[in-house]
Amino acid sequence: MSTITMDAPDTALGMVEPVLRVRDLHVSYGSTAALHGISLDVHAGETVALIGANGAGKSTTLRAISGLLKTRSGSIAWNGTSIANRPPEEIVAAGIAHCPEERHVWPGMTVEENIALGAYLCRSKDEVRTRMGMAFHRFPRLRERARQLAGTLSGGEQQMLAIARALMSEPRLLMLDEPSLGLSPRMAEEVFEVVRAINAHGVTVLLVEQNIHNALAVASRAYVVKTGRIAAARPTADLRGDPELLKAYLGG
Amino acid sequence: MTLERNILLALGVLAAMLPFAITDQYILHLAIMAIFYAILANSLNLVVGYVGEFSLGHTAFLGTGAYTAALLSVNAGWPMWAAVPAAGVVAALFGLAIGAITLRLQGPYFVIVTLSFAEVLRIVANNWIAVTNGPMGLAGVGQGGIANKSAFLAIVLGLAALTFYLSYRFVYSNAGRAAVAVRENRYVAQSIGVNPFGTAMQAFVLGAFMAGLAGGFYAFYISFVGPEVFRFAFMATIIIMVLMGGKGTLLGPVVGAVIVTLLEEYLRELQELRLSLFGLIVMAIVLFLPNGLMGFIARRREQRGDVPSLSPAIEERTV
Amino acid sequence: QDSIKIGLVEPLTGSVAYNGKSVIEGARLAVEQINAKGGVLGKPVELVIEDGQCAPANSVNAVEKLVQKDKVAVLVGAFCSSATAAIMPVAQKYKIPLVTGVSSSAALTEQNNSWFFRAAETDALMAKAFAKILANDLKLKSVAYVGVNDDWGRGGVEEFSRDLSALGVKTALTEYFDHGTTDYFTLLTKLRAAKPDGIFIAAETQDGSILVKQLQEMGVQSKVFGVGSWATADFINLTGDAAEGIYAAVPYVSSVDTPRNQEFVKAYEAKYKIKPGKYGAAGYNALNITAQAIAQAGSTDAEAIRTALGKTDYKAPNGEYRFTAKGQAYGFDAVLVRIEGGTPKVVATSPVEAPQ
Amino acid sequence: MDLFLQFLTNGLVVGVFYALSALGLTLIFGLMRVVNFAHGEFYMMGGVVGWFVTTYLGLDFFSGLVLVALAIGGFGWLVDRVLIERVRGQGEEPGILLTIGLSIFLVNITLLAIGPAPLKVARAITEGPIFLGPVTITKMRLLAMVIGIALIVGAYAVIHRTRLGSAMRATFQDPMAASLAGIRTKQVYAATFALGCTLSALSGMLLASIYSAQASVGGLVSLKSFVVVILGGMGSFPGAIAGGLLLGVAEALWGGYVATGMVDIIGFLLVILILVLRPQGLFSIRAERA
Amino acid sequence: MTALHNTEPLLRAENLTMRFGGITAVKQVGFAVGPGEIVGLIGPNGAGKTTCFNMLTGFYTPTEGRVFFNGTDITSHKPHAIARLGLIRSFQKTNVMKRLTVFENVLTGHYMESRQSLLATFFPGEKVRRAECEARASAAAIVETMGLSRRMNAPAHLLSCGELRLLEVAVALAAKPTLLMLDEPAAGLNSHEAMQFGETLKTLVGKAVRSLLIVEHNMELVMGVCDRIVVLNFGQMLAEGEPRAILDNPKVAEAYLGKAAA
Ligand SMILES: Nc1ncnc2c1ncn2[C@@H]1O[C@H](COP(=O)(O)OP(=O)(O)OP(=O)(O)O)[C@@H](O)[C@H]1O
Ligand SMILES: Nc1ncnc2c1ncn2[C@@H]1O[C@H](COP(=O)(O)OP(=O)(O)OP(=O)(O)O)[C@@H](O)[C@H]1O
Ligand SMILES: CC(C)C[C@H](N)C(=O)O
Ligand SMILES: [Mg+2]
Ligand SMILES: [Mg+2]
Repeated sequence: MSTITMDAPDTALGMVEPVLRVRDLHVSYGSTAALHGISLDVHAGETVALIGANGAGKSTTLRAISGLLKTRSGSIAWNGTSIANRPPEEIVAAGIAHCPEERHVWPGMTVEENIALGAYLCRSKDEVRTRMGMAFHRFPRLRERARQLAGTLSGGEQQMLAIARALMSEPRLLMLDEPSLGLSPRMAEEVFEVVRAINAHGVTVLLVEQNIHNALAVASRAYVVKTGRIAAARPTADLRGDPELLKAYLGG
Repeated sequence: MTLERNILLALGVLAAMLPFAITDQYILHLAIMAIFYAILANSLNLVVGYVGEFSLGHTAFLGTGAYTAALLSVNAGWPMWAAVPAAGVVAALFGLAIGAITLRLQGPYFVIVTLSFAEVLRIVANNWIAVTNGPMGLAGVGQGGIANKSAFLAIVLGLAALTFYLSYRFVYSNAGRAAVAVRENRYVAQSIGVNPFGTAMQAFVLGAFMAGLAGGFYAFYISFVGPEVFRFAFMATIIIMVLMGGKGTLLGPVVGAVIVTLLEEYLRELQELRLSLFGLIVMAIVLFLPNGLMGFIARRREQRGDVPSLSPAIEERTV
Repeated sequence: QDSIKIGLVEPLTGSVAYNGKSVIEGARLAVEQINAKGGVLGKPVELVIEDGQCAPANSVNAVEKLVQKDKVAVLVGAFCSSATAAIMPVAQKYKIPLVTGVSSSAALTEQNNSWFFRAAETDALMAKAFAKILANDLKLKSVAYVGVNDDWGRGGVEEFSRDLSALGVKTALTEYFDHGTTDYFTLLTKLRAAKPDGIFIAAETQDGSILVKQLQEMGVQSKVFGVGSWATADFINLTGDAAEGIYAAVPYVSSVDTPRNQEFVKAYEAKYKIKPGKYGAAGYNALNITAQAIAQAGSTDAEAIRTALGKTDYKAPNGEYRFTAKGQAYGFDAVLVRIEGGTPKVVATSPVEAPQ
Repeated sequence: MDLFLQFLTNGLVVGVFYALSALGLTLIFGLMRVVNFAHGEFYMMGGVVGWFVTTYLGLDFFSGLVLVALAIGGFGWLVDRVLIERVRGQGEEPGILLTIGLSIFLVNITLLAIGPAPLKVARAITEGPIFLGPVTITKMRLLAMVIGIALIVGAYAVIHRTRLGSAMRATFQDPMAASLAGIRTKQVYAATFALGCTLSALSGMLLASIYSAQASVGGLVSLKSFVVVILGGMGSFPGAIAGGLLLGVAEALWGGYVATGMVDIIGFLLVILILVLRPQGLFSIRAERA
Repeated sequence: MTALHNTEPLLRAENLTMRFGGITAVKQVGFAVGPGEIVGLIGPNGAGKTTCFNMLTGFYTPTEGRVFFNGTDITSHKPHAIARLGLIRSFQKTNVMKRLTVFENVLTGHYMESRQSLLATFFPGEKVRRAECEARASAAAIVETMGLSRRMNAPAHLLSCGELRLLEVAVALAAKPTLLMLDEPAAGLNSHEAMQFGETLKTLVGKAVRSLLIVEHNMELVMGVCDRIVVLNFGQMLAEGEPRAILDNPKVAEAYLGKAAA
């Protein structure tokens, strides 16, 4: 397990060493570059949003952090240790969970099995059982469908399952890629409630979200990604108050 | 599209000069076998490359074609020009019947059920002694007919021209696009009005017809047909040709057929080591040219045009 | 040209490769001995071996290459009758003599192919040679026939059952099995229920040894006799004590006690550390017959060799080989052996007569 | 009636053997979705290595079995890491071509090394028939059946009752999600492939001691194993057992009451018939929707 | 007859019910889409919207109920047969032909327009050639409309999630639908892009397509484009009406919208 480097007293954000520090990240798919030098910081206990147009590179950034993609250059540090190009298994073990775009549930396994496997690295059966109870408590719909094969769930149900599964590893950094995708407005709200609650328990959250209202409501700071670069970094309050600015960032 | 057509045309012209250029009977024989295999590989490619389902039972059509031609020749004295088209037609009918059952299945189930059909036919050919002469096979096909290698080369070239014309037209037609749509995504295909079953059937029957023609030719050229035309070993050779050359292109199977025919022949020098080495080469091709030779070339062209490809790590399985 | 090339097409891979290898061993030994004596026509003999896999197409490919590229004077092969049937027209087309030491389907010599010579027994000839001895000495009233489901197995079963029936032996059962079958219990259940006195089996080493072992496991007591490469060390080793007491009708067995055979066995054993079996002898004989014919012909002219082959008089370890007008060999001895104490004991010898 | 009982017994015994020889393929083809044409060759190597260690190293049958399991398991691990790994996620075809090449290579290199002769593997126990009423069976077959059933149950337990088993299924269904859950997918692939090879080799040695070992037995084993796996439904262990028993019994009855000459046709006819009626095999379920 | 034809809705579903084993996913749902209408189908997750789509387009056979399109009973027709009548849909889970380029994807979408006899396949004449040219021109135009021209020749697997959603709509449009059914087309588009997309949709109706049936959770979009909205809950009809009325419906707010509506 990684070491907890600091529990510094609440000072101004800029003063404290961030838990996640990304510097000048370059990533490409085959020979086309997708990220041209992304730099961002996430501090302990924060909720940070990545926003931007279609194809800007938000998902790619998350994939690079969680180890799904190899980086070309640049650094990713987690609590001061470099995690760039480590395999995803190790990064999960270090406390970073990534709930990927497009759900990716295991279609041939039941809802229950999917959730239980989210806590694959947790070896205590009792602990897994408590966490599962928690998951079912958060998403009662899933409890109803505990024995259904995940592949036959509705789109939104799969999305809930994917989120519930990511929470099962009890990460210290939770990365959510479009968590509200396919959720009804009410369900989306509930999910953001969950995010807030988790955040209140000290879990750091890095969020990619298309529903800007929700994103800005839950996050304290936002990075705007534009064609593989960070175009701006703002407290969300600024953006909330300036729709024109937002439009300029999101227009693509 | 036009590039592929032009290369094929050029190859055809080159091949058409072969009967005049080559006098060495051995090389002539190799050329005939290579072209025969090219027809066969092309016909399998229509199913594997364009319908996207992996048929392991293609020898069913090669075999029915060969047996049809052999029976017509031996029992009824049909000449080659009549027996070979008949072989194609009978094989196409078998294609229709087998396709009606197998094309309802997908993936591994399709793979094994097509294989099953070929095996059933093999076992029938091996045991229905009254008609097929069982394991003894049918000897003396086309006796008294053509015996000259140059003539056989001309005929096989004619067949190749016909079958490649048909495939070319099919592949670059609306029907061919529909087949690709089924291969790439069954759901999308259906939602734009493609009947997956009907489209697959077209390609399947066309492939069967062409394999039947090849089988008919084979019967006359080798002048012997036995149950082993249905065997998996034959199938494996054709698969290697298609995949080595690159499936889903018209040129790939031709390249594959020529390379494998020559490889098998020239590895003879190595005696016992021959097949071990052949196996190693097959593996090496998969490892170093995963999309076959044509895929490799296409990728090189792509890279120059800077169109990247999906990294396998996050490629999605189309469920 | 400084050597005389003989092309040999045999299965080196695939399910009968085991037997094909034996043919090649015999052939290699023959060539070695010939060359040690100065070769033929003053030149050494060179074997060009190709893998025909017992498949017609591959065998034809191999022959094309042997004829066109290597320019061999004579062809030997191609083991399985179906493969031989496929290469016969090729040999005829190129006017190259073709000698087989193995392929036993009667149909081959009925095709009016004057370039083809069979230096081997046919099932019919074996049956004729031994039917009477079997019926009388083993006192068989009824026999169950079991054969591998190919041309050779079917031929053996048909010929033996015809000749034995003519002698008044009842047919209790006829069954075939596919090459490579491993479990014979179902077949043997039927066989046991038919209660025959004797069981005739046409099978090669692998199938035959498993079948005989399972006969014992099923507790079947009937007398067993068969054709195939049974009287070999490998067969007996694989079969173990289940081989005890079974009979085999073979064109050759290493335990025949003639000086010529003992010499052959000694040479073979020295070279390969194993006693020759039926197929080893077949390869040895086919090569010697061929070489002798070339020497007789005085040249590598195909016509001359063919004529010389027709006049063959070759003294083999197992008797003398001559050919009929159709190219069928006769005059050599076939033997009936019984396996006792792990070695084949000769029970009867019978010269193979020319078919009428 | 007695005949029927004996046929049935024969069929059941052979059926367990079929299930056993298909077991490795259920893992590799059924679960991992590698259309493994070299399956029969791993089975064959089990027999051949078994012959080698019992004849030349003088081991007894059971120590030999353990050694064979380790050796072929290790070999399978290497094959996965060095070969299969490289074509993973590229669809069925590269795997098919790769394993066809591997199978050609393995058969022929074995032919080169030990020749084409059938080989005798030492038996675990002395042979002898047992008579159960009207039915005859042999001790060795009983033992093989017991070992076979134990292996099948064991494999089932590993897949459905252990953490490794869940990790396997997750990895094959969605490797990306699996690695995000902390599963070391490369290891899981290799372990599964190795386990499949081990099972193939174990059945190869076990059955070689009843029949015989030979370099060229692989093709038929592959073919029948594919039939068994498909009959039962991809990746289903109860399915593999049912498929094996079905095939064994059908062949025995057909051989018994019709003719033994073309029993091999039964398996293929069964595949065609069952897939026409149930396109996903006997025991498999679909988890796919539009 | 002609008069009736005008009042007859384009699509009519009656009493649709779908059961999977013990689960009743849809229960006795009936609604209609008239010519020229844009209808929204909304409801909580798992309410049965996608299942309805699947029944309407032949991917599922309803356990009970009937579907009429343009006056014909299409219940339990094959999907492709229904598509050929002009009822085209997209999927909730992204479905495109990944290895083909954007242009090829859309070109393939023109399948029905370019269908030809077997004879014409092997011996194409002038007519086939002209049809091919037209299809290509149309494909290029559609790519343009959906704002994907930048990606025209990129293989689909290179697209990001949001671009893929647009491509799906483009392929559906290429099939020249009479009634276009879209299942969450804007999922993955950001708020701004979604609104742009809504504008595009509105321009389509009456020109490229006759009517539109759309499932979507983005309320801004739904309220902005729909003429009428049908709400499902637990597989059953909960409400039906004008967007405003739906927004104000307390049952809908409770089941679906949550606090946002309050
Ligand atoms: N698997 C892939 N292979 C190749 N290129 C890709 C792949 N996935 C994404 N890209 C490319 O990388 C760039 C960034 O994509 P990414 O998925 O990170 O965008 P995004 O910001 O998440 O967009 P969206 O909001 O649409 O999900 C895009 O231009 C896209 O075309
Ligand atoms: N094949 C199936 N087997 C079992 N249950 C199924 C199957 N298909 C759908 N269901 C169930 O039916 C219900 C309706 O699913 P449907 O996909 O229609 O929902 P939806 O309204 O589209 O929801 P969402 O907004 O989340 O996409 C869900 O609860 C789902 O779990
Ligand atoms: C192995 C055997 C089947 C060969 C047989 N003697 C034949 O003529 O074909
Ligand atoms: Mg994204
Ligand atoms: Mg839905």
